[in-house]
Amino acid sequence: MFERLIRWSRLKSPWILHLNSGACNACDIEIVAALTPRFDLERFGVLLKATPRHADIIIATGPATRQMKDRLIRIYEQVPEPKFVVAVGSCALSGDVYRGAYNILGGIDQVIPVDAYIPGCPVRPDTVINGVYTLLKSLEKK
Amino acid sequence: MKTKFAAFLPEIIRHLFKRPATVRYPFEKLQVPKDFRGTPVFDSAKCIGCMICVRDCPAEAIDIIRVEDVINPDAPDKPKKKFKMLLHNDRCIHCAQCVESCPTDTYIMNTDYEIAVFNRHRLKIEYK
Amino acid sequence: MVNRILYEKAKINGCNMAVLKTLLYLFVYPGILFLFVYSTFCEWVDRKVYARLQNRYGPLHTGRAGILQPIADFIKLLSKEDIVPEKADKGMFSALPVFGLTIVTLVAMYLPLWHYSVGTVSFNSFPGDLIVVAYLLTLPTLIFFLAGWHSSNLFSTLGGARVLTMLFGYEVPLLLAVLSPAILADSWRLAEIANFYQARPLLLLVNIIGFFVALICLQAKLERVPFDIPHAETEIVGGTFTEYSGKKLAFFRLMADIEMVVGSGLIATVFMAGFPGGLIWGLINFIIKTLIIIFLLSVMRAVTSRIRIDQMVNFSWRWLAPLAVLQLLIVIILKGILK
Amino acid sequence: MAEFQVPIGPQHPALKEPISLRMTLDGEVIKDADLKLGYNHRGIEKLAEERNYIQNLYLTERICGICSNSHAMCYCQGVEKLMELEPARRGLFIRTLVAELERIHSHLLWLGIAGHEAGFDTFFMYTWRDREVVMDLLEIISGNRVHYSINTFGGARRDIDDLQKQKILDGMEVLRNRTNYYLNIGVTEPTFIARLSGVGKLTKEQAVSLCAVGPTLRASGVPRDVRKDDPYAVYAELPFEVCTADSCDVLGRAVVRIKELIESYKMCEYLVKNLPVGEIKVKAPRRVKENEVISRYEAPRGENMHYIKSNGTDKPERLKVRAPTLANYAATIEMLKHGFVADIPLIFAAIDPCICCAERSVTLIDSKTGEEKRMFFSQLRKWSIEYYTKKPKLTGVTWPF
Amino acid sequence: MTDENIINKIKDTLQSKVIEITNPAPRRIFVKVNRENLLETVKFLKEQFSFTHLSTITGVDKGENFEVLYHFANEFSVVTIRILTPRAEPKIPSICEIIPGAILYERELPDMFGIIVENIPDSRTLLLPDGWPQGAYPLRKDWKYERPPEIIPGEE
Repeated sequence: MFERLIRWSRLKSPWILHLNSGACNACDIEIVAALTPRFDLERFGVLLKATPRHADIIIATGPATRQMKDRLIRIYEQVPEPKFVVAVGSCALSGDVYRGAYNILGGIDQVIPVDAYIPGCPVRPDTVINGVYTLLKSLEKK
Repeated sequence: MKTKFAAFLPEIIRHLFKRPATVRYPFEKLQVPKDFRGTPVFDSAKCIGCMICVRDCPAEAIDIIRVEDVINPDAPDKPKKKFKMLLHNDRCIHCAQCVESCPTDTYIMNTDYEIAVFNRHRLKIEYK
Repeated sequence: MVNRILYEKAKINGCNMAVLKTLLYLFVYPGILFLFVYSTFCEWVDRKVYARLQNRYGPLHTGRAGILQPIADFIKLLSKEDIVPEKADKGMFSALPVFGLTIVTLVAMYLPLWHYSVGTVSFNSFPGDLIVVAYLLTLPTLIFFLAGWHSSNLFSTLGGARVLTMLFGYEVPLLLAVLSPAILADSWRLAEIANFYQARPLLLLVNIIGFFVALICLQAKLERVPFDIPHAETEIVGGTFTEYSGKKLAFFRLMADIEMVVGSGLIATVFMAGFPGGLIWGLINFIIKTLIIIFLLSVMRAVTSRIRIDQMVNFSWRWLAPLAVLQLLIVIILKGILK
Repeated sequence: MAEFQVPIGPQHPALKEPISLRMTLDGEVIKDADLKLGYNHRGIEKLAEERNYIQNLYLTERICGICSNSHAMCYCQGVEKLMELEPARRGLFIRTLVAELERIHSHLLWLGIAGHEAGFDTFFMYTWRDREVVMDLLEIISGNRVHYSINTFGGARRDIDDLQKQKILDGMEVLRNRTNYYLNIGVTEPTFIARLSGVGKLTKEQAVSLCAVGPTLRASGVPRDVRKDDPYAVYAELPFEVCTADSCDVLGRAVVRIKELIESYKMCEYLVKNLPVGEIKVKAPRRVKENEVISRYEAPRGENMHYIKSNGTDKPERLKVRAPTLANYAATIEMLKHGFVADIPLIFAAIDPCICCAERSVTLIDSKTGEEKRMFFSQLRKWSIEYYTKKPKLTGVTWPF
Repeated sequence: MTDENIINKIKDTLQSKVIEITNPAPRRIFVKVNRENLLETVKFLKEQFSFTHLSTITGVDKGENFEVLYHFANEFSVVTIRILTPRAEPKIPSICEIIPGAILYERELPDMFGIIVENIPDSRTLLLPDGWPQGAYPLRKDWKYERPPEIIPGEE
């Protein structure tokens, strides 16, 4: 009973932290667009939080750049448990067009563990909603 | 410039009685335009293995692999070359350059865009 | 009704029941349970109105029309990992949210929610409780400052500094604005002020300037746009709460919500003639009046942009304080005429 | 009063992209600013040397997500010059149309971000809602919301039919009404004005000497615009004016952008109504003779410059990209000085930073910073106590009622 | 003011200091000078034609030499000053005194090519991530980057 209540609350109130590590900005603006009136992620209780301490889900965009690696890990550690990482956009998945550039390490999953992948270049706001929604749905079943 | 206190007030109050601009997204699918660039789809019957798509793909998303040849019923001595394509959808940038580069119209773009997964291996699509 | 019966019984049974009554006061109505439910409801109203003003839906899928959203947030935060930063002062860091919650709940006790008339007042009403409420309402601000201070994070510290700087700005106008109806009513007791205006509703119009001054000051006290300077997220990340997470953050959010209820309750008591009509009608009155104020606060949040700290202090001293003094003058002159 | 440093970034809510700003503060007043980039540096210029011309078209497009067409079109024009190719006229019109639509989307986005940085979320929500109109138009034209990929060597990749034309005209009408509303009413909101005016001063002389570009330069009263000075595509025959403002502050930059929006609507309508008939593209060769070219383009943020050197193969010898944001950094540091902490995001946003553009290969630190001064927490506490005993600083900013 | 005007004036004033001057396209002028005459040319351009806007500085690896191009722009045209500096001794003078905005672009050269900019106001390493190996200059043609293998987490 108590467990179910907690799980329900977690599903209904996912607060996100947006983390950019060398993305081209397209996914970032599309994530912000997902919060604006047309898509309005707040319907699902999603709030965009400024500090990692308040967040539940890290939405990571962009390939992990060399300079950003340590910061990525630090920010990941600052988020209190339970935490999830969603890689958004093709570059966060694999490095995309920047594959083979000397200053990137590949996708986000080369640095921190990733729970869900949302491909797209850039990701459409509705795909972001869909991705977060499927992540939450799958957690519900567990 | 003259300033008015709470200049936005009339507009904002008007919106209180207006239907929000929000779409009912996850419950009702959105319409995408007909030539939306979704995921590339490969037709192995048309592929001649020229590899132009592999060379032009900006994201190394396409692998064309030669599989065993099939017997051509018209000319049994010349087996028809057969290729399969491995699409790394985690790398694909959906630019549709492969559609444009291909000399034999092997590729078309579908309109799928909701392809979120939990395992990156799932994004590898094999077209035979 | 249960309370009512218990109250009657308590009268008969004497002091044993008085203890029970006090416990009910503290924990059920108007204590923690009621405040928890009502403040989360108010947060939902605020978020929903704010979203609708922005042409969005706001919370929608948590309970009916998202009404359970603040509760879901609260429970989720309770269940999250609780991190105390290494550098922070651990005792203070952990104690502050509880202190804050206690203080705002205490203030709620003084609101004349339960007063049928001046004759039958509740256990905690006494002459001069207006001053106590005004004083206690200053403490949450101090708690925010200390919270920022003891996080020993640069952004928190900066946020804490801004909290105090802002306090200098709005506290005096707020006090002046709240005092003028009291002067007209010739009492420092919330219940008596409310009663005075219930008898003479037309006199409420006299305090209209004070009402708006108090409303703006309340917005500043609650640290909402345009006065959300202490936790302006685009400037100093989370401000005072940057380092807080889990349970402590949940308590702080609850505290801010209760503060909103209490603040609007105070304004409703002083400027809108309190909550007459006994237990049930008093409750309905309370809900309607506070919701009106919360709606006004939400609209204010939607139509303005954040101002800078210097502009805020400037604004308070140049406009709010003189307006509050003007209100005071009007009241004093009117009182002379009435006599 | 002692000074202390506040690091902003690399992960900071005001900046959607990683950048590290180190502010030396005196109370709430910024004494000095120091920028450290490199968090977004990916090494695109090296990568471009390993890719062929067609792949580079998509790579340049992904230098930046907001001005994606700018880089791709700038690169595309350069390569066409190298190939000695005359692009199809209809293709040029479509390209220019997409470029102007992109300017509209970028400026609307900027207006919203400025509102958001100033804590005016309602304004942010409204402009972004209106921006969806132009996003839809771009999507029906190109098939993607952000990376349009409309450019190809020799013209445009996709054609426009009559239905799309009508949709564009309708969309422009809606947007024009909204923009006029923002120009007439939106910018009279006093709290908003109070936040924007007088912030981030950059005089005409400073702007010129620090090589600022785009709306940042034009808001300082310098009418410099590549579209007029060095017309490319079909800009030579388009009716438009270069918008300037003389207030030299963030408000001026906002006004310049709103005026440019109205000019862009005019241009889009002209382009749609006068779209010539014919092919949309001509065939392009794969290999390019040895040569070098400079291509300029007026991106929404300012002048965009590509230097391309070819060596006779199907890969470029060198591709140098100068994004407008980089040109504006020096000016930004100048603007930040003597501002308030509260103004950092606004000033920084006022140049419409696109860090990903600027950082495809460069990192920068302000030269004037001198040695760093750090404070321990105890000192900070002491400083803060001192700070409260004094009255908060008031500057000449008045409450504009 | 047309391209010919500018070209003629440059030729008249600088005379033999100009090695080569070309005009491959309208509004594009390439002026080749010696490394020693760079400052003089920049100053001349700034004073005579108000070429105060330095668009960017490009470095190109040409094997034996590094080519450095200074792109100046004004309302009329783009003038590019081209200088060569030998690979063995890559040194160029800083133009920051004349054009303060050049500092950003001059930063790029030492990091990307290992070109030493003399008299640069701030010579801190600025490009590239912390802990980048010494002597690795990404944009030199002889520098190659080995891509590390990619490990995809999770089971197939």
